[in-house]
Amino acid sequence: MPVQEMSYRDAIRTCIIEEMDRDENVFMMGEDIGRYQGTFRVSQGLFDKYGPKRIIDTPIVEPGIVGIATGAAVVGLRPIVEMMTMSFSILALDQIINHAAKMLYMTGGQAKVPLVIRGPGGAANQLSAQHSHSMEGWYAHVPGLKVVAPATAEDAYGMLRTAILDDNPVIFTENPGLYTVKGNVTVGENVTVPFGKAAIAREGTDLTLVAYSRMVHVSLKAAEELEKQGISAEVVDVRSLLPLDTETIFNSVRKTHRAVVVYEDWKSGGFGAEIAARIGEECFDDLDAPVSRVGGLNVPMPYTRPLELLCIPNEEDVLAAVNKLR
Amino acid sequence: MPVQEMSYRDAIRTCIIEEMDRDENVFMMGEDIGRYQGTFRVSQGLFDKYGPKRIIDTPIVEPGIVGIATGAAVVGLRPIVEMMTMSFSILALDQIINHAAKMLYMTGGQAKVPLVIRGPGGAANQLSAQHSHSMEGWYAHVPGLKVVAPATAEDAYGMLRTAILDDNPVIFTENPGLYTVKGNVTVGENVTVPFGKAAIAREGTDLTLVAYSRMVHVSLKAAEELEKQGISAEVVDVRSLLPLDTETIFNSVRKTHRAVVVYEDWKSGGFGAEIAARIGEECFDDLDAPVSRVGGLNVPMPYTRPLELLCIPNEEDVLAAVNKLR
Amino acid sequence: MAHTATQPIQESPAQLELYFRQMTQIRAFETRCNQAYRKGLAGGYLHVYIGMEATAVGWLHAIRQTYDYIITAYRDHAQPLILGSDPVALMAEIMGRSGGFSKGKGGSMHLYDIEKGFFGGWGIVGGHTPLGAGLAFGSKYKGEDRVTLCFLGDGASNAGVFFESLNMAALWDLPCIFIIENNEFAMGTRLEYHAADTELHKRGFPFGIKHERVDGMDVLQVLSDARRIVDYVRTEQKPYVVEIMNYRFAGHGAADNNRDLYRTKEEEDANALRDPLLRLKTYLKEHNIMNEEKMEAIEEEMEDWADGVMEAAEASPFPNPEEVYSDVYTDMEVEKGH
Amino acid sequence: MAHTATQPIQESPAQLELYFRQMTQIRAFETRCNQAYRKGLAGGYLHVYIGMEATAVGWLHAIRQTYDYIITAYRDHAQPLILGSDPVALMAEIMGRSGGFSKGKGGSMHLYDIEKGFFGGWGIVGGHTPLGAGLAFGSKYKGEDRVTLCFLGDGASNAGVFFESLNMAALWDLPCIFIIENNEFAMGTRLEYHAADTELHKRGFPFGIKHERVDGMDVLQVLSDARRIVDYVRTEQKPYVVEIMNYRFAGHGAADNNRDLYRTKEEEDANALRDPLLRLKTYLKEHNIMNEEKMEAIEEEMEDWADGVMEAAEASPFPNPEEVYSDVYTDMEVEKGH
Ligand SMILES: Cc1ncc(C[n+]2csc(CCOP(=O)(O)OP(=O)(O)O)c2C)c(N)n1
Ligand SMILES: Cc1ncc(C[n+]2csc(CCOP(=O)(O)OP(=O)(O)O)c2C)c(N)n1
Ligand SMILES: [Mg+2]
Ligand SMILES: [Mg+2]
Repeated sequence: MPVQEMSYRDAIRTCIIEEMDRDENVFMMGEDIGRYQGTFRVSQGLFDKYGPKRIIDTPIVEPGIVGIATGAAVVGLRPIVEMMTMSFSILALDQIINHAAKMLYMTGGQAKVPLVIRGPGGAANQLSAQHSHSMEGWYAHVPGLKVVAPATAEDAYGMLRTAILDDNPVIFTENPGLYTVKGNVTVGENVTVPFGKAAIAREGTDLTLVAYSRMVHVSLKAAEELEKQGISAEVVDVRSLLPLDTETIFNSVRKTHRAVVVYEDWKSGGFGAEIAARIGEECFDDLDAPVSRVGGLNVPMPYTRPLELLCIPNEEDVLAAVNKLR
Repeated sequence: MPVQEMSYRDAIRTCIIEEMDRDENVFMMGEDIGRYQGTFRVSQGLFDKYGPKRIIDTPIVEPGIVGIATGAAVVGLRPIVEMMTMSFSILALDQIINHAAKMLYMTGGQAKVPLVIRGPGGAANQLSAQHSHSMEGWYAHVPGLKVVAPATAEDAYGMLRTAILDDNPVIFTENPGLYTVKGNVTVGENVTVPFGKAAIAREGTDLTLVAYSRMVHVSLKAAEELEKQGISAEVVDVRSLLPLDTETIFNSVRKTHRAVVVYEDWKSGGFGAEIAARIGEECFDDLDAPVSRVGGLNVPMPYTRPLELLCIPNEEDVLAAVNKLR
Repeated sequence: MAHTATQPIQESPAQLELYFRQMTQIRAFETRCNQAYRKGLAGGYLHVYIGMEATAVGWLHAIRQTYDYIITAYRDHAQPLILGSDPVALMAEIMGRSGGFSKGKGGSMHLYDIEKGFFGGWGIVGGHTPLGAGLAFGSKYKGEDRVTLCFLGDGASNAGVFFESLNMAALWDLPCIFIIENNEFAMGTRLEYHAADTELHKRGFPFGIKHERVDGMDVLQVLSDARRIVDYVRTEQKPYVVEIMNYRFAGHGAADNNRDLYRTKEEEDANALRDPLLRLKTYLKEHNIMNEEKMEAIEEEMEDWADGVMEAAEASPFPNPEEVYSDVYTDMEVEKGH
Repeated sequence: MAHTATQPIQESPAQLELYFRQMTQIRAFETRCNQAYRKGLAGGYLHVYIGMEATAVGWLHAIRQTYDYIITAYRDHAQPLILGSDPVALMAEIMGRSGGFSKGKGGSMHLYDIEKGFFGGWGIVGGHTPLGAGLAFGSKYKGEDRVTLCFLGDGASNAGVFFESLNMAALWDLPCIFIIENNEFAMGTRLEYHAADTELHKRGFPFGIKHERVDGMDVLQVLSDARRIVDYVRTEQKPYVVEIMNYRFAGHGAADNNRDLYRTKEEEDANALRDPLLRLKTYLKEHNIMNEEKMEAIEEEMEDWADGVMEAAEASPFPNPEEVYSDVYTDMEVEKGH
């Protein structure tokens, strides 16, 4: 199968095109995704290719969009809803959680909802308090949803296919900082990356950094720096928050005896707490130090760049946490 | 000051009446709270006493209600919004989080939002998947909000006053199972229970049960049972999730060396994870066993009573968790 | 208020009997539901359709049953009964039994018979309205000529997401009929306290959607209006907003015993005269289609039928504990335990 | 489209000059904002008001400034300028400096001058509309006769919460004027692709709210309409829906360089002829109120003024790191660190 170098953004688009070509029931809807080619250009060219029936520009009504997509999914379509940013999915939480996520259960298995909700999640660049949310931790709390946050172009490509083929609602979150990240993507109709499998982004022996999405790259940079200090850090890329591959995480921690969980969301109550709590519960006897967490500052995201940069965890913050472990 | 025996429900109503008498800017709005006297009868009698200007029956539009209350709060009123159930506050999350909670920050301190959002939170009795949410964990994740979950009539009375007097948006969650619970309430205009202070609901030496809201009572019952088995359990009533009184929790764990966190919300990603993660981080050397958690089953709430009962943690579940610690 | 029928109504005696049987059946079923609730055989929130029977019966006889789609809120017992869904499975669901349509996990508010095109059964007021638009979107996308009936309450017609749905339904010409059942109350809040203009059909206006208020108490009038509108929507493939005037004879839900908090005995008595069953009976008598005895016999038959349904449902066991974990995902186990 | 003024307009030359000065001032300020963005002095999302100046100037001269309340979305630079908010503090905010109204934490989309009755500056499309109703609720509750102006975009007028707000505003007679600024685009989506009926003022109809479409390009017409409506709302203490037709000359935001994706050069040129500044200039000339030289002098003055504002704002330092933690609560520290 052909391997192509492409950006995270192009990997997503490539997968969408292949799936839309394969299955007529796959379509996309969202704000400014068609004629405007998408705010982050993920859908560039798709409107020209597929026309307004399958690439649907919507009004700015996240609850309504998700609700319509859910209804369409129940009768056999496979909608991909683009959230202009995942921050706006806050408005659609009732539709996502109370309707899409619970339908299978409430119907006792009668109605499935093959729905993908995707878009950029997390802080971009000075978008201020209302546009910089990390929502994935909340979604990963909700039974009935699957939640993934790929960090590489390869995973974005393969996990999006898994998402589109999935008969359950999937939240697919893309950190805006990742769109230009390149990777060698094996392209092909059968190429999928499964949910519920974490990846070892880097092997190491002295401690484990657990991260997902853009924080994987932050952790990898921190690991490089640690290597210079003679510390061998393993980086676990969680990839899939729900289902969560605890075994890969635990195995790493059992090997390294130390863990730092890194996430961009507000530290308190973020999904990193869940990961940390699980490590604490299951690896108690293996731990040589407390499970540490590096998360976003517990403040609404400020606009001004110097303060914004303070809020988002970076390599220094990871290093500081690692240093405290010793 | 007079001490009166009263129910949790009456404690809330008594405090509302006293505050509405004291300050004309305090008013209440919500669905069916006026003429219908409130679904859970918390507002019984208030419409007759204060009339439609201050006890406002609203349409069934949670986002709009919270938004209007927030606007009113900014210009000096002190709204108490009743959510018919906290489950419905999912619809208002954008208003609560993006508007009420962040306004102070986004205005750089110019605009404060003295707003109380209160109502029954958690499972009642066979209300099914859409009406049985525990929302407090999500709210406790949001900087700018204060989040409390009193377990007793006394605390409900005193913390509601603190909430009404607070210049920040407060989420005040009342488990429906608590409304009939009685307590001896010291009544008086100056009686408040501060936020950010946990309470020792029961002293013990062998392990710590950390809980809030109705789970405090479940934990207390479990503690009684444990006592029969010769185990002395301390029960920490968290009361206030944000701010969180970690010191009281840590001090207890440092004394008992064992902790079980008990909460009704879906176990995975619930606020119990945050509490457990913190204990794991800060009490690492004091722990003789992993921090354990007892949470709700990770499924949408089923309607049928036998399954519903399986989902909500009870004494047996706490005892089972304690037994596993040994 | 009532729209005048455009054509004389020509129902065969057999059809007329069917409507009478179904309305009687619904009332008997709903009466049993309330009893089941009082006996503790059903729990949670349970909302009956008593007084509103003509609405569902009329509308559901205007569509192609099991081909067209139907969705509604939590007041959802009548529609599947009319569609011919297994009544024991409905009652079993209401009682939380394994024989229910959702194995007891849904309950009264969440009935579904997807095979028959009945999509529930939803508890968030207004929340199902975009799903209704979505069903219509789905059938249209696939090139089918189905029509979707999306029922909602007067209270629900204030919900923001309903307006969002209307706009998109009109923008994309979705064949969805939004039927606002104006029973004059949203729980304990009277129409005029929750809606600034009480003519709720006007909600279609800003989106260029055809809209009208019709009577919901005369099943023949309902049928006539419904047929006309369904025809239009099926042919034109465009949405429609209907406000249908009926009245909730019972309390909001089985737990609502305080009707005096929001309406008087006199008002209830006056509305009792509008009873759709009474009205149909008068019609049947006056037109010599059915005599008193026959009607009584049918009523008795339905009472017996409902008793039988109750009994059979009660015989269905509660679901096994393991069921709590099934149906969260189509293909994946959930993590177990507390 | 344009409502005909009910009275002849009688503005004094001084007033007319003020409108001209303010419109010129806004344009100069907004041009600097776009420059600041391109230079990297401002970031994030930044949306200018170029082409829409007559709307804000007209409306804000129809109210009692600093007494009445104003709220809008993220396209929010013009209103505080007209109210006389410190322009350096506005620009400093846009540049993220400590001298900004929110110490740099809000940015271009989140400007506030609460003392002057300007309540922002909100980024969630439609999300601020219930806040607007709430401001009106607040003043009415306290027995004041304030009026609230709640501006929103054509795109925002589809948001569910807006309809919820309209219903409650009508139900409770809130003195709030919802001003839908129809600039024909929601970002890159043209009006007819997002609104089923493009006459957006009709959104007031289902709630019995007075509603009309007015012109937004002729500041004198705007003033006349605005005065009439403000008077009505202040006296009657009732809401109003106004759709005001203008045009966004610039891209959606400073980052939008792809206007050709959603409109043609010809369309832009045609609309350039509607330029509110051009129109006012023609009026001033034709009525011999101001000659070309005077106008040019004012324009130059404003250019210099805007340069000065830029410079002064740039001199304001970035906030101290500790500021990141302040203003989360009025009375409480937040937990620090990662
Ligand atoms: C979002 C939301 N808010 C509140 C409720 C509680 N509630 C259930 S039914 C109801 C009244 C709805 O009235 P209406 O839409 O007229 O329907 P009816 O019961 O009359 O059929 C309310 C307030 C809810 N289920 N969902
Ligand atoms: C809830 C939400 N969804 C999407 C966006 C992204 N967004 C910002 S502005 C905008 C267009 C709004 O258009 P309109 O209301 O007409 O205002 P205008 O920009 O023309 O002034 C969009 C889609 C947002 N900010 N909030
Ligand atoms: Mg009703
Ligand atoms: Mg616009």
